[in-house]
Amino acid sequence: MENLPLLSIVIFLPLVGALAIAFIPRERLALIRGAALVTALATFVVSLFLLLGFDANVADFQMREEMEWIPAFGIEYKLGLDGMSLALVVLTTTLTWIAILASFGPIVDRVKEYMISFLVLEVGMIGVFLALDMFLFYIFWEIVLVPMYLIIGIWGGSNRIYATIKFVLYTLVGSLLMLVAILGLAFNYQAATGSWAGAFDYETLRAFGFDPTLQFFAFIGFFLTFAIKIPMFPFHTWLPDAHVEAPTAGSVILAGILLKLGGYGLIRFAVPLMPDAAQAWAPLIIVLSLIGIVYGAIVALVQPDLKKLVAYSSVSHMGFVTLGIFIFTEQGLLGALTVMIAHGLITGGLFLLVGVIYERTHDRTIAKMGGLAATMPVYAAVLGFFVMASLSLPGLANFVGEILVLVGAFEYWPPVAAVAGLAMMLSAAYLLWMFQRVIFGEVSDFLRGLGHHLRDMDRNEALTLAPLVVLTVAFGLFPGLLLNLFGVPVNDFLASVGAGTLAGRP
Amino acid sequence: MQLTVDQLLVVAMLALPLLGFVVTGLIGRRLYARAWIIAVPIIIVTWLIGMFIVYQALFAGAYGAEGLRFTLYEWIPAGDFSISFNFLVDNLTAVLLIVVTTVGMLVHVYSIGYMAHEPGRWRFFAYLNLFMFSMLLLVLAGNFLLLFAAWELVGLSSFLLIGYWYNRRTAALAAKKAFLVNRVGDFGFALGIFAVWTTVGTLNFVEMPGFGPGAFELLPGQLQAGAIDPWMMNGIALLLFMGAMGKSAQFPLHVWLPDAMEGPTPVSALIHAATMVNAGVYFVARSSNLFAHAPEAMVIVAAIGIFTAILAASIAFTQRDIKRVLAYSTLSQLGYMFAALGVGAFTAAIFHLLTHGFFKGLLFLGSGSVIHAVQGEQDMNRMGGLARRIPITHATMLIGSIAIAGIPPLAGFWSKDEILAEAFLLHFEWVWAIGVVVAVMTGFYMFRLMGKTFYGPSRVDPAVEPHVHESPWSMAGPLVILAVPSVLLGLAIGFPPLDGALHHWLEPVFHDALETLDIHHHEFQLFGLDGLLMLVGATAGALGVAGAVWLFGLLRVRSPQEQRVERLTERARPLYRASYNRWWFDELNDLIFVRIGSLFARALWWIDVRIVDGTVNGIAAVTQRTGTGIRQIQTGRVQNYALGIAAGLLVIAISYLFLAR
Amino acid sequence: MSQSLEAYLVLSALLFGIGTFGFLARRNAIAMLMSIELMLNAVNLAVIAFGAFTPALAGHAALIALLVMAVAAAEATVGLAIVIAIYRNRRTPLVDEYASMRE
Amino acid sequence: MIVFDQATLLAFTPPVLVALLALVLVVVDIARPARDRALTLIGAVGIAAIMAITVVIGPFGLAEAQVGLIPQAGGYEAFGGVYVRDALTAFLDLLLLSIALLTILFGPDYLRPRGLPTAEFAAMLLFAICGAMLLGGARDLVLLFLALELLVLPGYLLAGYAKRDGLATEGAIKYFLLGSFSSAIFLFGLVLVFGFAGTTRIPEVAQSLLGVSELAALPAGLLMGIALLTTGAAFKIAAVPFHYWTPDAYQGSPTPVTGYLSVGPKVAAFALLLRLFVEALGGFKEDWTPFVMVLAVLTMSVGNLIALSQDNIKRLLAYSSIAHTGYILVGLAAFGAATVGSPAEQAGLEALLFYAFAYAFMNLGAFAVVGALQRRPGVTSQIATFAGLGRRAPLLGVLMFLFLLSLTGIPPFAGFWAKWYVIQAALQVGGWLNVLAVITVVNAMVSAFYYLRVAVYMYMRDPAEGAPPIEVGTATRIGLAISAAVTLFIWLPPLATTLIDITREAAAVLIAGS
Amino acid sequence: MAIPQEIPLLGWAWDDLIFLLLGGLMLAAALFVVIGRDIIRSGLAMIVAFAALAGIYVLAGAVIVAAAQVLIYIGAISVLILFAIMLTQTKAGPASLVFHRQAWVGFVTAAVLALLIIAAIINTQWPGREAERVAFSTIEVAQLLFGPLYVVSLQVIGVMLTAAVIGGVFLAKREDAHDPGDRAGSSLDRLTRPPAAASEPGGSRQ
Repeated sequence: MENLPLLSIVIFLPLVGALAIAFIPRERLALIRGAALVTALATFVVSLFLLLGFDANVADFQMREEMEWIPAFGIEYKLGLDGMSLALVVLTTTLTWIAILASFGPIVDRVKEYMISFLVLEVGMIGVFLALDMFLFYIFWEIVLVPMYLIIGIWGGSNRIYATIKFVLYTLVGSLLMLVAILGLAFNYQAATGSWAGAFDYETLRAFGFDPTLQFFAFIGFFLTFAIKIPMFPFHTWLPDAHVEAPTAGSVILAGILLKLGGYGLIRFAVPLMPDAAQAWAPLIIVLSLIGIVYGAIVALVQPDLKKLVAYSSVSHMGFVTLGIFIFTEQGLLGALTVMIAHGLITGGLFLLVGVIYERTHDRTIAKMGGLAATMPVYAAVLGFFVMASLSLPGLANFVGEILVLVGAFEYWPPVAAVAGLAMMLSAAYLLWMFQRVIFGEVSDFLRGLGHHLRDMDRNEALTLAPLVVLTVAFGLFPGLLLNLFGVPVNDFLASVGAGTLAGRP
Repeated sequence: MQLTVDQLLVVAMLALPLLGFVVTGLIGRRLYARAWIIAVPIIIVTWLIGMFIVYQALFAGAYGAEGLRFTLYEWIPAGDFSISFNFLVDNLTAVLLIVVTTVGMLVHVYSIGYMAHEPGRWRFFAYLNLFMFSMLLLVLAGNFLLLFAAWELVGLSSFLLIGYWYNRRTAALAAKKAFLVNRVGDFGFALGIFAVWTTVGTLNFVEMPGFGPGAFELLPGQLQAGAIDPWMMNGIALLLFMGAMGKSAQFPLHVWLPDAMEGPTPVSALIHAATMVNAGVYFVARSSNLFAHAPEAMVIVAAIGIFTAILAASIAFTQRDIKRVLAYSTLSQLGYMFAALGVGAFTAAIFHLLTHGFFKGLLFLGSGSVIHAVQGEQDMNRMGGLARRIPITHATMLIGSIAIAGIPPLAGFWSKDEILAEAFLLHFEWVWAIGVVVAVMTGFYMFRLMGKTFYGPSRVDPAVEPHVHESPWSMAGPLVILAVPSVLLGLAIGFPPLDGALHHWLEPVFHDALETLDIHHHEFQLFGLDGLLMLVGATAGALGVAGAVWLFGLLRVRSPQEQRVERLTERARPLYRASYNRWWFDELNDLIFVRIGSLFARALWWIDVRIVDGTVNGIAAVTQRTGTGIRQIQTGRVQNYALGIAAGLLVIAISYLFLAR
Repeated sequence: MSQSLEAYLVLSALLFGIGTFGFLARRNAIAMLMSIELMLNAVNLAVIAFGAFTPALAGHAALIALLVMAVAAAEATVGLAIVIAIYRNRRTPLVDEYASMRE
Repeated sequence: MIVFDQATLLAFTPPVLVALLALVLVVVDIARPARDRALTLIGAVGIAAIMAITVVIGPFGLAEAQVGLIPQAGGYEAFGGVYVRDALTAFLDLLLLSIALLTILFGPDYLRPRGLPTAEFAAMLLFAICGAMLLGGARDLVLLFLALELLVLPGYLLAGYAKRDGLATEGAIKYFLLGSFSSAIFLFGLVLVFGFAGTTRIPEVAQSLLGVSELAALPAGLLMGIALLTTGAAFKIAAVPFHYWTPDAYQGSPTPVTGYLSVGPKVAAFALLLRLFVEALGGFKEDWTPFVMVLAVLTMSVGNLIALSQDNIKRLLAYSSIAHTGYILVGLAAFGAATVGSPAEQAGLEALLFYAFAYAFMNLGAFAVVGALQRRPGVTSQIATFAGLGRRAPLLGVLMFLFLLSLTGIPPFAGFWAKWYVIQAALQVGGWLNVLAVITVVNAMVSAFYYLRVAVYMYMRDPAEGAPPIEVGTATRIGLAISAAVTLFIWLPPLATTLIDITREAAAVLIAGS
Repeated sequence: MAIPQEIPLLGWAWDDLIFLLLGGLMLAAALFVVIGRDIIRSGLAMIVAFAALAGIYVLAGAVIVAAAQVLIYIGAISVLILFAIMLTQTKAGPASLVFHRQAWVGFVTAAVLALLIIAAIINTQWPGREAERVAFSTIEVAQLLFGPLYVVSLQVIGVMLTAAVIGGVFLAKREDAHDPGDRAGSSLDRLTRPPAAASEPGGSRQ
């Protein structure tokens, strides 16, 4: 157990599964689905082992794996785990098996490719969270793109091609600039030390201290990438399209994990590597975050489509993440991390629920819904739960995160918290508006026309949602489970920007 | 963690309703008619525990002056921002527990009968249990954030219960409105909490075992030390008060409460009269130490309170829906309480909270019984002459009405009088003056309600008329039980005036705040200013009652004078319309938030699609078009190509020759 | 004049220019091929000129000129084969009519 | 007189063997007609054998990773320096032989159904490769030119190989005419340089121009010569605005030939650039670097922009290959812009070589899939023929997707590493090269659009009604396996590190020579 | 009769006169090649240009090259081109279409190019040159020819010509219409088989 390369296993186990599935004849749907689920579950179990072996009090990366890769340029295969990555990895493994399970019903065409795509996607996502070599990180980062491109493009809705190409191109814009930034940092390190050794090593670079001008430009590259991924106003417009067109499970992963990649990148890489630039850019980013929070929420108010509504709500929620990061306070960052996890669970749940109704009606137009409480009471209850969770009801995970961000923001400058706090009202407004239209009222004619097709949630669907409910409650009542994990990374982060000094605090 | 028996009981008091909610929620559907079988007994047990705690606190004095303080576990361990599940059970809490557990228990019992014909009643009981949990958490909470959490949770249960009849559009809208308006208040509340934390670094109300001093102990010190200026203190107070305004439906956040009457009547009684809406009052009282250091904020509290009182009373004048009248009456009475808080009469506010909780609960349950009797009709124009048909309901409601009208010696008299008197004595003469007017109005609209409902000829739908009957004992019983405190509570704990049991209980709680405000206890002087004020108060109430009786009748003593009403209405047409249309607040809200808001949102969406996304798509289109343009150079003809190459050669040659070095 | 390197080179440049012009202006594939031959001859002339006035280069220049001729022959072979092949398909030697592929 | 010393023999062995192999194929075809399968086999095995021999000969003067068996620092000088077999030559030879091998493997599937013989195809190809290999090691301007002609002449013929096809011959004549024109221009430039330097031997040219390069104003005749050479070379690598022939020739040619044309002559032309501009004219790099930079920007931008609106896959890949030329030129620009003697100088050349390597495999792979789709005569090269490929031939679809991703520059595929190397080199130089690096990535982003468009057809559109099944011949399979393996696994440490070491060694040779 | 060293009146050396005459002839012929309307005459004019150039070579002392010029260019290439002209001559295309429409642009370009080259040449101090032109020594040439560089070069030329011939023959040879069975023949067969008379393999236009 001690000597097993657990991190590599958790990264590449899905790949093994994907390869195995590649050799299953495509007609054997049950076998393919089973194999995919078993792989995802196995990965999940391995990630739980990570949890067991992890010590939140060790102020360093754990379970490290280091191997020379391309010594000529100091590129290494280097993995490591801290509390932040651990939480996100477990979130990833959890959501992946949920997403795969949720796909059993809806996906009937090209199941084999679908499952392979999902497992490859998982490889990329986990890899991003565990890589400690900039190069390795970049590679995993880009790997994520490809399966998602296929998932949206092949199994998506009617306008899927536009959406998927937009998604890929938009993401590429940023990530390629990030590549330039990474290489720029690496080269500057090499030029200063005269050796390539360690030029891509995250820990080495973090301790290096780059020239402020270089930081300023390199930060743009990193920031754009992550801002697009999160997504941050005004780089968010790919998100509604991608979400609307993606299949349910795709949306779950997209909202649940992919957006988190951006937040993770900012916390892990953008700020610690370029702290001076981060300080310099912070005011602008804070303003953008605030715009995103309010703007996303307001636009969500008038969305006619369930998925678009949730998508814009993501823009708003993720604004809290960027806000929490760039106010550089302990509470802000803890809040940002908690929001990331909570948003993964809650928005994942919301997308699953939208998927449930879409399965039955093949429609997501809010105006056509109504009175589901009567016909699908369990559904109504679960939707109510996630709506409440999303509007940050106390006792559920999101509340803790948003409150912490707001506390941090207030500490930074009260008006910032005031503006961000508007989301409290606005999120309630759009979510309840949606809830009221969909769940309350008389059963709509459209739904009545569906007759018995409109059955309540089945066992599979309940099974996919149950863990999310449990975790949302657990992290709401005992946020310490999460927050204690984040202690070390948060300290590192704050130390990198000069703990306690609040950048540009008015 | 070792908990003492009392602590354990406090926890149990929270855990039991929560358990009830979860169990009823999960298996309730399979309980069919006996959906209450878990929920109601649990609440009865909770009530018993509550009573024990109250006994321990108020009568046995087991918790001392500072109350029972303990911590369950650390809830949010975010560095310096460490929030625990901690509880504070002092006398104020205990007083609140009396009304919360008692009315709560009675409403639960009442609901067994009231909801007997509802197919989905298991949901109702589940929600009620959830509410009880949230409300108890609210009064027991030992820090701001936990209180805030409970604050939101009662909002949630209120949302669920108002929207209980989900297929009614009005109910659904009312539920949403209630939640949203509350969120507006909570927005300020939350900011206030952050401000508290930022200034003193703790959110505990008071010093908790194992933790440092609490906010109420630190804030005055900070102020005196000059770490925060008075301006900021006022700001914090007002932000926190914003939360109270939302929850207690004070102007301009009062709009949700009347709509909330869409919920089942027991809900109106419990949540929207007796308990939840009092949370704001409770919270301000709890924060008396903070408010005392923010005198300007207190004036605003008083002003908003008394303004809400008269505004709501004016609307209650003309409403036809029996529950709406009661709802506006609730608003009005809450306004009294805030006025009291604002002037510094904390005890009076809590006193009124207590008495109001009982008699308003009684009135609501009574109205429920009326509605039950007339098969769901709520329009008073379609009632009348019900006094003989439903005697128990009538009798108890009459008691409630007298109580609220402020006729001695019933409960309402003592508490209301104390508020008015204190306002006058603390030199808030304007508050007193308006308060007296409101007292007149209160008597009037309550007896208008009585008259229209119970007296005179029957206007009940002929189809329903034969089926009018008294409610079952599960409903009538609670009415009778509630009538007792409505009559006696004032005498029991508020007599002698300013020196009753309640005053002794609460003295330690408000001691510091009163010190700060330089308010000192004085003996009640019957034959002095105090007596005079009391007389004015009682007279005012009686005047109102008399006016209403003159117009709308009373028992068989006097029959309603419909023409006179007509005439009066005609004479004050504009006022009548303003009152009847609730001063058009709903329309105003609709205009600002729904119409203009949605227009704004649509405009933003347009910007998002056309401009933000349009830029993205535009860049793509321009790129593509550039490509298509450049493509034209590839003509397919060799000579063109050759010419291009030669031209390129020329450019290169010229550059080399003339530009190099 | 004939004793000056520049004279030969200028002559060569003029020939090269004429060849270029022919290549740019003619439509007939074979005419273009001929233009290229002229250009190659211009090159040869330049080579010989350099050889004639630089003793160290003399031998090389002659051989280079010979090699260029051989290359020109090979090029002509290939070119004519292609011209014949396309003529068979298109029935015209005019290259500006070969524009099936464009943009 | 001539001394055939050991160095000369060893140095010349690979190109001579290639020419012999070509002749063998022709002779075998005459003796035993129409044995296409056998010819393919002989050709492939022969090339593989030559590759092995090349590896054995080396020289790879690597300290840590000795690949060649006969080490010879500085390389084998043949005939006193006419031709040299150094690390660069060896690297290029192996790359060119790989290209030849893959092309020969991909040929039959396309040629046989169209009644086109394998023998001439293979022979032409091998002659051209022989020329390319000679070009890679040429240390003499005369040999350089002759080798260049030996490279391009069979290329013209191959372009028109489907002689009954109007498009093929049209492409061929365009290619031929413009190619000859540019050859003449190039030759004139060469002669001017020759006249000025007074020698044809590249090291001597560099030597004799050394003093000139330090003058304040350069002699006009020499500059004119360089201008003509720049134009000629730019044409050969198909840099914008000298690229016009590329799309038409690529589209018209038989698909395997297109594949070859897109990599073989390009790699060889870059070898020419290295030998000529880096070795011979390295002293003038300040003068030619601005042109390289401008050409690089123009080339990648125009190539990508036009590719955006192409509906013909071969044309699309043609424009894409133009764009890739632009990326490769960034490496040369990095060399040019770097201060003399700085490590960035070498990094630029390494990047160039690495890119060429990666590009060759992925691009050939892509063309192989296009060719496989066109096995049945009459299948057009419209992108629409890719519709539903993911369903019709899943494996082929996956491979094409892989090549497309690699061409886009998505990690961990070969194309990504190539771009990384180039950008890295550019950033090492800094200054204007930073701008160039950013332009490069912006272009890579633009290119994603059209590569993904193909993928959209493959996976997100349904196949046309009654689309026939796709069969892939054994040779093609082997070829695809090789190119896919390199594209996919280039990052594996033994492969990647060896490759990087070899490119470093090759670049070091050039730096030492310049 | 002794020819005067210099041309009377003009004071030019004879060489100069011949150089001018030959150069003028060559340029004129070349110009005719590129502007002549009749392509056959253009071909003939090209022979004249080549011949004049051969004369210039002689003048420059490169007799061997001149001989080769006559043999290769006039003897082989020109004849080849003339044959090709014959083969591809259709019902003479409209004379006005000898040049395409952008010919004048081509003219300007070519003229500027030539002027640039001339300017460059004149402004250059060519190193290592003698005032007198030197005679090409045949022996030296022969020695060089067997030197290392040209041995390789000749072999390359050999390979190149082989390739050109093999490929050229394949391409230029007329084949039967589409018939996969056609492949049955070997390269040699294809070289020797008489061209099919009737059917013309039309290009498969896409």
